[in-house]
Amino acid sequence: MIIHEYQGKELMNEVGIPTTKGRVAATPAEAKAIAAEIGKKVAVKAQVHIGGRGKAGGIKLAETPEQAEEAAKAIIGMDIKGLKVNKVLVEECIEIDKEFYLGITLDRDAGTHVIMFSPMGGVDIEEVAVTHPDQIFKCHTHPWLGVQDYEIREMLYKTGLDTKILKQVHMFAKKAFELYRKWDCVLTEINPLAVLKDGRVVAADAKINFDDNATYRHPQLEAMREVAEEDPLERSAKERGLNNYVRLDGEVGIIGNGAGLVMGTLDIVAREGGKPANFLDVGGGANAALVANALGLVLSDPNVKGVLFNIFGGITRGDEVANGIVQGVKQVELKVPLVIRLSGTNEKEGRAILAENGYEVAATMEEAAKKIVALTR
Amino acid sequence: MIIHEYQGKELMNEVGIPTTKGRVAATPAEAKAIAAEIGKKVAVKAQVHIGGRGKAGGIKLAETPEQAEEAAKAIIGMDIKGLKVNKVLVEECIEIDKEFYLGITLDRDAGTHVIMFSPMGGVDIEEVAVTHPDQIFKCHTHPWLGVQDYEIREMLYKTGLDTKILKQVHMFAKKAFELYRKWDCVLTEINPLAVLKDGRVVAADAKINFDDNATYRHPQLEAMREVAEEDPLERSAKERGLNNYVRLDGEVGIIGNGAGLVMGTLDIVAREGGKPANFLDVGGGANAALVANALGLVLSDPNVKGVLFNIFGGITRGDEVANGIVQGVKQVELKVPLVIRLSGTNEKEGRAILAENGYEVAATMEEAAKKIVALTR
Amino acid sequence: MSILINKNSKILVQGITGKEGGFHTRQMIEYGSQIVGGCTPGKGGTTVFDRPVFNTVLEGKNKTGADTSIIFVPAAGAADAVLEAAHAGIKTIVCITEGVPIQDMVPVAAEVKRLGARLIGPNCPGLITPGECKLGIMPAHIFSPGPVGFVSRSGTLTYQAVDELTRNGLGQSTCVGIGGDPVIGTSFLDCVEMFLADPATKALVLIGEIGGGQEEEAARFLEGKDIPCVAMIAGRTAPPGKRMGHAGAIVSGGVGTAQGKVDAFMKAGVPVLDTTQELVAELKKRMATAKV
Amino acid sequence: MSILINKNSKILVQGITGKEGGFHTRQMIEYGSQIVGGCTPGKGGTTVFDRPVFNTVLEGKNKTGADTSIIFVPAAGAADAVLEAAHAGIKTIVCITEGVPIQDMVPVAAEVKRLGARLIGPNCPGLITPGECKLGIMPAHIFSPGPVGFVSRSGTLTYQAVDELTRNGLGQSTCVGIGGDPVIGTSFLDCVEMFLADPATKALVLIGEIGGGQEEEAARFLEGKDIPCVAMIAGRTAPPGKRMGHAGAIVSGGVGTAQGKVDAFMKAGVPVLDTTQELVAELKKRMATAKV
Repeated sequence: MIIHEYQGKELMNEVGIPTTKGRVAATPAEAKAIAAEIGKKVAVKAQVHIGGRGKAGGIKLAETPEQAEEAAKAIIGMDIKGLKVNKVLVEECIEIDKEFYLGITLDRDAGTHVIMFSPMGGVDIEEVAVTHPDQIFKCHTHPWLGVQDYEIREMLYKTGLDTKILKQVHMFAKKAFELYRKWDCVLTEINPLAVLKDGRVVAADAKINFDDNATYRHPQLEAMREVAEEDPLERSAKERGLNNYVRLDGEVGIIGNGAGLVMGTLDIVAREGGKPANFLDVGGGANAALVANALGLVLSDPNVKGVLFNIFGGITRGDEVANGIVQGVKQVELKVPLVIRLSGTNEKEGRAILAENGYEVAATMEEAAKKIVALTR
Repeated sequence: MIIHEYQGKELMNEVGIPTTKGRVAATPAEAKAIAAEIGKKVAVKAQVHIGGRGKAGGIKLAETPEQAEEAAKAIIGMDIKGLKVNKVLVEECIEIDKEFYLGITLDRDAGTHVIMFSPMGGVDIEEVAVTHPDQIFKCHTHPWLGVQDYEIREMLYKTGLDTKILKQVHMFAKKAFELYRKWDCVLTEINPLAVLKDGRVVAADAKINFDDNATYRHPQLEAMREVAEEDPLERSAKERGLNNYVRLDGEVGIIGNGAGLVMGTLDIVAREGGKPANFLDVGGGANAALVANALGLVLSDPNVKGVLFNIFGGITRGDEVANGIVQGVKQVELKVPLVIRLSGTNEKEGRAILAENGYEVAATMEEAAKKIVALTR
Repeated sequence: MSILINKNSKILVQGITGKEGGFHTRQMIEYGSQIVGGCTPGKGGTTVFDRPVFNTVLEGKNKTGADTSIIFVPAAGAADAVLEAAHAGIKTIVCITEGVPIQDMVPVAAEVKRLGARLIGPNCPGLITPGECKLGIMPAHIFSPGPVGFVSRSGTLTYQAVDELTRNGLGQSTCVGIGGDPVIGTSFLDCVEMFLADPATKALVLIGEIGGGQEEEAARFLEGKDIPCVAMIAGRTAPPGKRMGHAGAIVSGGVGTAQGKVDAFMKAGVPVLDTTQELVAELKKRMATAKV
Repeated sequence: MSILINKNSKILVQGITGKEGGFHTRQMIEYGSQIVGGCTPGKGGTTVFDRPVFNTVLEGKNKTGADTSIIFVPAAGAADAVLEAAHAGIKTIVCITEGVPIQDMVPVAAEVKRLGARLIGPNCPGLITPGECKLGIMPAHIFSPGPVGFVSRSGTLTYQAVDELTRNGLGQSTCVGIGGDPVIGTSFLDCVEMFLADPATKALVLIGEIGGGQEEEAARFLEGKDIPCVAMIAGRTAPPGKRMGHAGAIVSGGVGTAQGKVDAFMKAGVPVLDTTQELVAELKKRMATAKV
């Protein structure tokens, strides 16, 4: 789960991380009022779950409350890479002296969380990682004890930066890790961590992602979820209990069980010349109702010209899947071709149910992929 | 640092541990109001930092708000083992079906915290530990990871109690440990953990002690410190920055540096036939001001008939101690004999200062002990 | 021979009284796996399929001599179940459960390693030594005994490939599904090392996925080794993750892309195939050349 | 010979730029201890008494080859300093700092043990191998080289007893003040075992205190050993703790009283004396009988 910059900054303030001063506005009038309250030049920033908003015109500066109102009017309702902007963050315009980067995420190869710092922060940080890898400093946190002060120091003193600044950065790193742990994050990122001309150090941006497997421990997160601007199909997927749906831009609907198998299916459909419309993993042990839901979801995508079911059952049982398909088709009007591949646990029972209902089952995954690509071309 | 039962119950409620319903009252009128609010038979319990309040008449039952008022009138102001009662806890009178014991403290030999549970809780738990050691179940918590659910289960399923009850006890143990960790406790104790006739399980008492070395992390604790009922000399010690003072009931004032040396001094004074008036360790690196404070404190005890200084300097420097003694004597009227033993770091300098000011220094600890016992007999 | 499990493995099922636990216990027993008991707190003293149920793993281990366990408990309790097994002295622990929070697994995976136990998973299909012992949720009928060691990060893609192997007459020594979660107990490299030390394993199939660097690690280890080996990488056409900020890209330092993995395998002389059909055909060819 | 430290120990001082750290660094240098540098975050690149100061222990260790450290940092940072030293590969770590929160030390003491490092303290005076190396805050002039191994939980009572030993012509191999805190890195037993393995140590003095069971543990170990040994227990007349609830009494199971410790030592043939004078007199007698 992801949240907006303004929500991330609220969580940061809660653990004591100073951020740029500001508040969120849903209307131009609110933006004006906040700008008046701040009482100086402000930045009006689109709150949208996608990068590159600056280049898309989603950030505007305003000298006066009236200008802030105008800016908000221009940004709210704007379409940025297919997402509609519903809110803007109005915050003090800052004069940046230096831009650092601070990020925390899991290092899967190390099996623990890693804090990363760079004195060369800002928009081009990924490029810095490639061109100046020696300017990315890492601190692998203790797997049992969590981050220790000495670990942060060992990272920071390698930068050669001034001690006074480092003591401040240390505090940011420690508190950001506290936030990361407390909220079961998979990402906590401050870029830029800005040293201002007036000497303050603040989080000028805030990007926080949560571990979807752990949101049950944080019921407060539900209130922070802003469904209005999510992709309607992805939202619909969640409502149907399908947590592993990603919309893509092709025309072959794909449903399978297991991330690997679904990825493999995407790969083979692509190789045969088709373009997948989505990634949808119904997971292990899917029952008929969920399978029916999955079918309904994929068919509700207007781009879909055909659906490929690829099931190889382990926990998932063939008969449940077959029943789900039959059920799902009954609930919608099936206007596109359906190709089914079904193997594994209770394969015979599943095939029998499908045969009874007049569906054919492809012998292999390759055959199924070829068939659906031919049918949707 | 210790807190009262009512404060302990507040902290327990905060982490979700259910306790007997009730509130604290400082006046009989308040007690009456609380009893009326509870609306049934109540218990009025003295809030005092000492055990055995029940036997001393510090707990009374009351059928009506008027009786509760009467009971509070009797208890507030009462003297229990030398401590004055200032507040009472008025709480619902509970009908107990079973009494368990739950306690968490450090097991210094194991080097980690231990959760202890007994199905034979109640006032005689220490006797149970001696007569039925097999009825004390222990769970040594993981030194790095903190207590794990399986550790609690391994402890609880040994009791043979009913699973439904154990699941509730599990919750108490887990939350009590959360409280213990969160507040840097050295003791969290629920005795009895009461199974009521109406089926509820509640903490019917709450005893919480904090690690004095960690109170700096918990500024909220300061507000919970009730100095009014502490021993006035012990309170005065804290105000003077002397954290290792314990008042005893003899007449030989003892000041030394290092817990071991002070204990050794107590031992030898006792062996020579004297009775120590206090234990006072000025700690490592005491400066002159602190030593002067220590002398002032010990002399302010009306029982003290003489003072023995026993200093063997490591961090503590002899000249600082000597200056402190000289300074301390200037600040008070010295009416009792003073025996000084001074060795270790800057011993020569210290002895010179004392000689200049007309004090004699005993050659050995044994000689010093003999001298002060003779002078105070 | 085989790795990790065989017909002598004595298995406890953690969560044996649950729906999935019960279903797969029956299937494992039918396969011939030596299930010696199960654990469910509060159900101690009962039996499931004539096997005793215990309240704790420690009790179960002490009373049955189990050395292996398989975990079907819900996600919120899975990390605790893993640690319980490791502390009780279980040596091989398979965690089937999916959806375990990352922050639960980070300390637990490290602690299990410290205790010298072997964790497979979580979020994995388990492992199987065909003809001897099934410790997982895979459909048994697609497996057959033979010389191919098999490691995979994906459950269902494993079935797909194993099915293909068996149809082509290539049996398996042991098949391990190491799981697709970001933090898992046993890596590709761990399995490859064990397979190379196993006399019964004469060829290898590796099924990887995009993300992380364990395929690369295993590939580097395989440089210069002369065992017939083929690989597949799922997710070559998957869109780059939309939501990982810069940190994901920086932490990996460019490692984890499909192309990077393909390059690493190619460098080690391990061909990377597009489909399971091609994978098995290539392996067959290589095994014939190597005369195994 | 000696235990833990000698003239070759290469020492880093953690907190060298502080008041106490600086004072005792000078004293250690004057004694002849090989202080190779110090650490204070932010003071890297400066020097103290001509020794280089580093920002981190890791850097200090890498640049000086230090194998030993002594910690003078304030209580709030002491546990972190211990862990920093252990993770940097320092083998013997002395933590002088008093007032370290218990919950900081529980995980750190366990982790240091796991890493194979030796922690002495916290809240201790340190240790000294007379004539070779002083790694602590004890007044050096009371010590003298010789055959007596010395372990104590109390700082100042140690000085008292050592002073007595030296005045009576009994020098010391190594004197260790293990510290009085509830959680410490090195126990009585650890030291006794090391002393028994040290050819230069021919007699033992043990200074205990009430509370905990480590004196009893050491006493049990000494049963049947024939090294001349005497003990003292401070706190025999101390009032029982007012504030520990029932838990303190239950957890100890009756262990930790002065009488219990005396009984344990007596059972092992180790006399427990009342004063340091009597202690040294008795040791002298026993050493004469044993002809050491």
